[in-house]
Amino acid sequence: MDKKEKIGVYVCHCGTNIAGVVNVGEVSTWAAENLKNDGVVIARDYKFMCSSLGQELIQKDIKEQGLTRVVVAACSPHLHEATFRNACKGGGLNPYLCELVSIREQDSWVHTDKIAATEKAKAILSGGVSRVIHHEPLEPLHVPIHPATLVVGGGIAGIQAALEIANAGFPVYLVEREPSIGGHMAQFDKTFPTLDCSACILTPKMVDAGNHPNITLLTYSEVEKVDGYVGNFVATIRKRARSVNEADCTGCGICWEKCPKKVVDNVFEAGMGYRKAVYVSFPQAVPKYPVIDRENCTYYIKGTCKACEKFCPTNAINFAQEDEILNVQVGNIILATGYDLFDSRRITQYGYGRLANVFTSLEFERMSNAAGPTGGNIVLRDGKTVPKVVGIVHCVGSRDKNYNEYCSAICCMQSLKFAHLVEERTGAEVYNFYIDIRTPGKGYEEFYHRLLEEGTHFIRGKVAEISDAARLPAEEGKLIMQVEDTLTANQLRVPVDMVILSAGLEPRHDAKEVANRFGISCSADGWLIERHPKLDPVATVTEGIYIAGCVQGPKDIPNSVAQGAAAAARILGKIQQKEVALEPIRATIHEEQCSGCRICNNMCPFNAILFHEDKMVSEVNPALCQGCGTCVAACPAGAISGTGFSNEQILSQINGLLLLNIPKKEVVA
Amino acid sequence: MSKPKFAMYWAASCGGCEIAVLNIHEKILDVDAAFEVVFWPVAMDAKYKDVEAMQDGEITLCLFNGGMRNDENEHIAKLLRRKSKIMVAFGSCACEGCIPGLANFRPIKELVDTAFSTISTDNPENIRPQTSYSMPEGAITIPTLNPMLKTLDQVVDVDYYMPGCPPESHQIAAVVDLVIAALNGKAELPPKGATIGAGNSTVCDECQRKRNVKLIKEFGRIQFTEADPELCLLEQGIPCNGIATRSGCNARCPSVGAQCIGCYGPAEGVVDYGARLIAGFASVIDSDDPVEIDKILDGLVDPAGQFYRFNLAGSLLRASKSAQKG
Amino acid sequence: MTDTPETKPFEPTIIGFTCNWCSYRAADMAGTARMKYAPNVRLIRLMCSGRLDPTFVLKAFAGGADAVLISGCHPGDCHYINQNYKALRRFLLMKRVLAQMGIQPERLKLLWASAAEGAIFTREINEFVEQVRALGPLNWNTTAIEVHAEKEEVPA
Amino acid sequence: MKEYAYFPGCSLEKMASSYHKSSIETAKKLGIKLKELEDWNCCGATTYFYIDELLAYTLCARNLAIAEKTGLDVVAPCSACYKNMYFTAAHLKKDVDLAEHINFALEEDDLHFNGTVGVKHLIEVFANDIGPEELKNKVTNPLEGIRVAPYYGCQIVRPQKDKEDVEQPMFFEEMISAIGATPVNYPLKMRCCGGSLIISSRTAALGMVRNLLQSAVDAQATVVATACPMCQVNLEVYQQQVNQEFGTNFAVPIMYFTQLIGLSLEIPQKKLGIGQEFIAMAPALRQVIKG
Repeated sequence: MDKKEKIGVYVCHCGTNIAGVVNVGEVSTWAAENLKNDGVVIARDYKFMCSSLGQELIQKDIKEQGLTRVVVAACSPHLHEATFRNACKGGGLNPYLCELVSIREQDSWVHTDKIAATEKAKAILSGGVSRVIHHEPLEPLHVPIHPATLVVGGGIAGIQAALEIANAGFPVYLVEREPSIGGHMAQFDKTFPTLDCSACILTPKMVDAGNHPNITLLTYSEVEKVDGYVGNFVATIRKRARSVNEADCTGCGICWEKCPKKVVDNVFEAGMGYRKAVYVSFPQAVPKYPVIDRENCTYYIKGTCKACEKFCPTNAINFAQEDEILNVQVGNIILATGYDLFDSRRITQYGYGRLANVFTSLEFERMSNAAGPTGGNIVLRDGKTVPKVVGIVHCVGSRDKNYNEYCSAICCMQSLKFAHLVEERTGAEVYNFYIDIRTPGKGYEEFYHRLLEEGTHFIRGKVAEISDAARLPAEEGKLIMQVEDTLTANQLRVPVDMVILSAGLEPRHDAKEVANRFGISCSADGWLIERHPKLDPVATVTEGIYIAGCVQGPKDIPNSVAQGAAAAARILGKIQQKEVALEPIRATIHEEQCSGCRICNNMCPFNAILFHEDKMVSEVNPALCQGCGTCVAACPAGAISGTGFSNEQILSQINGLLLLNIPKKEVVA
Repeated sequence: MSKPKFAMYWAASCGGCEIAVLNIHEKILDVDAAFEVVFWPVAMDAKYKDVEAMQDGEITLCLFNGGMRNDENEHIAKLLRRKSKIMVAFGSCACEGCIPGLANFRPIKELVDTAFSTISTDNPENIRPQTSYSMPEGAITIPTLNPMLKTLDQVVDVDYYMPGCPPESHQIAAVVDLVIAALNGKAELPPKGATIGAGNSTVCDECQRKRNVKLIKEFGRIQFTEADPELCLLEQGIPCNGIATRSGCNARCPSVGAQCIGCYGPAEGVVDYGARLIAGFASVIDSDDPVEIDKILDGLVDPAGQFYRFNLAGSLLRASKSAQKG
Repeated sequence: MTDTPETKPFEPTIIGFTCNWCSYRAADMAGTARMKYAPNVRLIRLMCSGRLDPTFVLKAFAGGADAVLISGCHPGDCHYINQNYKALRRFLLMKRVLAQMGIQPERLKLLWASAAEGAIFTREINEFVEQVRALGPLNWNTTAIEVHAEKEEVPA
Repeated sequence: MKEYAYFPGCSLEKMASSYHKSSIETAKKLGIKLKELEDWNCCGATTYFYIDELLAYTLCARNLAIAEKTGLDVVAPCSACYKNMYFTAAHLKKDVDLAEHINFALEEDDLHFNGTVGVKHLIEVFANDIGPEELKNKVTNPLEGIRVAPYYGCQIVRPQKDKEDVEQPMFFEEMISAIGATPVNYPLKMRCCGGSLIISSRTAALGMVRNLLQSAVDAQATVVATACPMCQVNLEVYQQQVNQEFGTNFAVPIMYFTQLIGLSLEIPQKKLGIGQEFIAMAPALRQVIKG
């Protein structure tokens, strides 16, 4: 230190919250006497420091005593750090020269021994004083916000978000991996609990998104890279070659009519039906242009065919088309990449893939859809036999420590919907095997009651096994579901014709890579993490990146739509502000001390550290840096410093906490 | 006007520092031309009483090498401090303890036992040196060992630090030139407390090996590793201390295929050298699984020795718990 | 601090490092819920456990702390994606070095606590304090640290 | 050459001597050395754990301690021996108090259980250490056209060791494919053979055997392959009684998996203990084997 700082210390009573346990008067007197060497010129205690009178006290002292640093011993910085920083700012002191130490949450509220608590308060205060000496005046960083938004994922959540922003008059890039937007919702037949047709409510929104002048639709495309930071991201998007010139194509459908190659459709039809090598995902696809699946197209395999080209009335087929790489500049990003269905093959005892008449929920959705592979007829795998008894297993892959511990939220309602559809269309007897019935939603419980009245059987028990090993004549040719009815404590063997596995939802197989690409994180079970689980469910820890829909966790359609809209509203707010202020807690690499050893290069998950090959030094991009300080701690040369949490600050705080800053004689045992 | 006076002393050290001084070749003549050498036990005959008789501050430049192993070392350190204008902690021993400082890992008793009672010592009566012995002519004494080796600046105030085991001759020559120039008013000395004769960055700064983002699954020992001659050693799992060691030696060891062992000590502003290496080495481990991390760490056979080979006495902890007990 | 009269039970001094997002909030949570724990731990807030420089730990021990607590978000829950794993690697290496220096590795503890886990934070601190109490005072030779103050002054 | 401490267990001494012979011979041919434990004792079998848990654990711990002395992992061909030893090792590693208690007793014998020994079933060694690929390369007489029902029984995969599939494992099938035979898929491959119930509740046990045999016959199996002497006895020796009890006429040959592998490696039948069966080897199998 070149000049001696003048530090003001303020100890808060917080009514009796602190003063009831900690002798605050003793603490402030002690500080005035013992922390003189550190520059404490004034130490006061006051009833409520956060009150306007308390704040004025600080401001008055800054002006009259010429304080250069302020330490407040009160509650947690998470509660009032901003309050006291603003008070200092009001008094003409840089807000970052103020330190708030917690003697409430960390002391008076958690201890009962008054003497020990008072001593601890002294140590905590001493730590704060030692630390504040090394504080530096800081200014927040301001960055402008680009008005365009990137929405990744064209399911219902992404569509909703894109429409909200576009309707407000700002440009949106909507990127979808599949050839058409629509997502899982487009595959469903009916939506619970109202049983309205999924396509009927989704299609208008898809068309709106496709036609909106503010929305640039990029389907059959993926975001490969994201550079930049809030307000100023640059996304690199690969637009895969459709082999069809969009400008010429009218979507007439002649090409897929004429295409001789039939391919099992594992995506939209869940393996239950076929498409052609040139195809649109489904009749209502948006955009309406087909794609040629080059892996299966005869021309790409053998070099001949070109039936589509021959018959195309507008010469739109373009076999030589190449992938296009687009760079778009956006201010904010919404990730709405959705979920994968749990792979029921993993639960081998349920026999999916081994026993023909075990179906997954998505297969059933396609089967019950009038536009689906069976024309809406619910039949066994042979394509004709109508089942007489159907078993529906809930919680497949969910609420199970062997697979996923969480509840997938939608399976109960989905299973009830299936039960209703089976009964309605086939008159079959339906057994629901459940752990608990969870129907938290508007009209959901009523739907459950409706099912109970319709005569669906509900057996509370987790199915142990589904097998085709008959023991009794009545079991011959059936699937036997072995289960304990936990309400009657009876082991049951229920012979059925068809089993529907109500598979849970899982994070996308590449969720982790996607999270890394966008600089955000996944929870242990793989869903992307929101900034706050209750109060900030659509923002993430990375400024400018928002999440909506099932990418954040399992949820039903209404909740996905709500999140899409919420994320859009958050972004619209940011766009209106035109710029954003960032906390100035950042790492800096001192070039002359950096040896270019590259130890720090893999420390930053936000890709904020760049290595300059020419100068052989690394550099931190302050707009990308989130201020965690990991690189500061990692640098073997000590060449990186972190504002707000510098080595000097922390080492001094340790000194202070251990009372090493106090001349030895004065330490009272 | 008489020439400025020069002194050099060795406390607990090996003597390599004086050889390094002589290794500046004909430049030594400049030293002789510029200075009057008044005290340099390894090179000339001189008595402590001659120094004691000098005025305070009479010696212009004192290069002090060696750590504070016994009370004689401390006594001379204090004496030379009083008599010298510029006190330079010269070489790793004086700066940070160096190899003699490794004794701070074990209690002093073990040190003496090792010297006087191991199998290679012919000492059937298990005789130990006594610090004081009565002779007819009177009591004779030898110095008393300190329980822990200290660095020079833990005993006296030091003006400049010159690291290295030993300091590189080209750096010594440069420092000699600087001091002579300063005495002639042609240059300015750096601020007090500065490290001289070395760079501010680390060995990697001068190392010519190629480097990438480092992620390793295994630490190996150099004698069992066939190392790529072009590539960063640490990247190949060889525990090279260059990442944390002060630059100035032109990356001598890594450039000939040996790992840096850290003799130039910590880089500018670093509080604890070993801590930098703990952080640095931990950063290159490519695993998030505690079991696997531990397995990778097993490859570092003696981490404290690796990190504090030269720096133990100068580190935050200074000595192991058992050494503190004496 | 270290020369407590023998009549009193030994009260360890522990320096605890918390991350801003999880473990510091766990401590706040413990406070808000008025849970009680031993008053031996003095906390330092870092933005992330990844900020934990081994120097801090060595400094705390050298400065007279009997034990050091490092805490952060649970693996996979790090606010900064995965920086707590970097703290984990340092922690595992630091334990080895401390053991060689004669500091029992049990004096360095790593605790994962989420913002909601005030109860776990409380319980773990109490257990840790008891564990360190059983180990006894570390009594690091602090006089060695203060040599600077005692050494001879340079002639003016 | 991989080496294991071999724990034959009492069944293999007498009743299942053909399993013993075929295990040693096939393992040797496949490059695995089985070194019999010195002075081993009973594993406690299926019942002892329900009678005196402490003594049962001690019995197994003694065998494990002997194995530990050799520095080798221990392998057992009998599923019950395997399960008891594996279970004991896992349990004692968790319950250190019990381990200390037991070690106190083992001290009498100059033994100590440290928990370092690994426990494997013989079929695990064949499936993992050798693996289907290597096995396939070593087969000189592929058992083509032979339909084999792999009978896992209830103990091999329990308790779950790692992440392996305990509900529908496939390693037995892969091994059968590797020796050129065709594994059949039948739903009861993991079901209990009746075990020691055959003594206490004969009818129930015979019913279980009947179901198993029926399931294998429905799947058109030529032979059922077993990996446990208890399974072998129940399926083979009691087949006649099943026929009497239920009026069936099963004549399903039951063989140890080691015997089938041995045949595919052209080990002489005598060395594999073939010729002592209650139910004669299937003619189809007799046709494809040489030697």
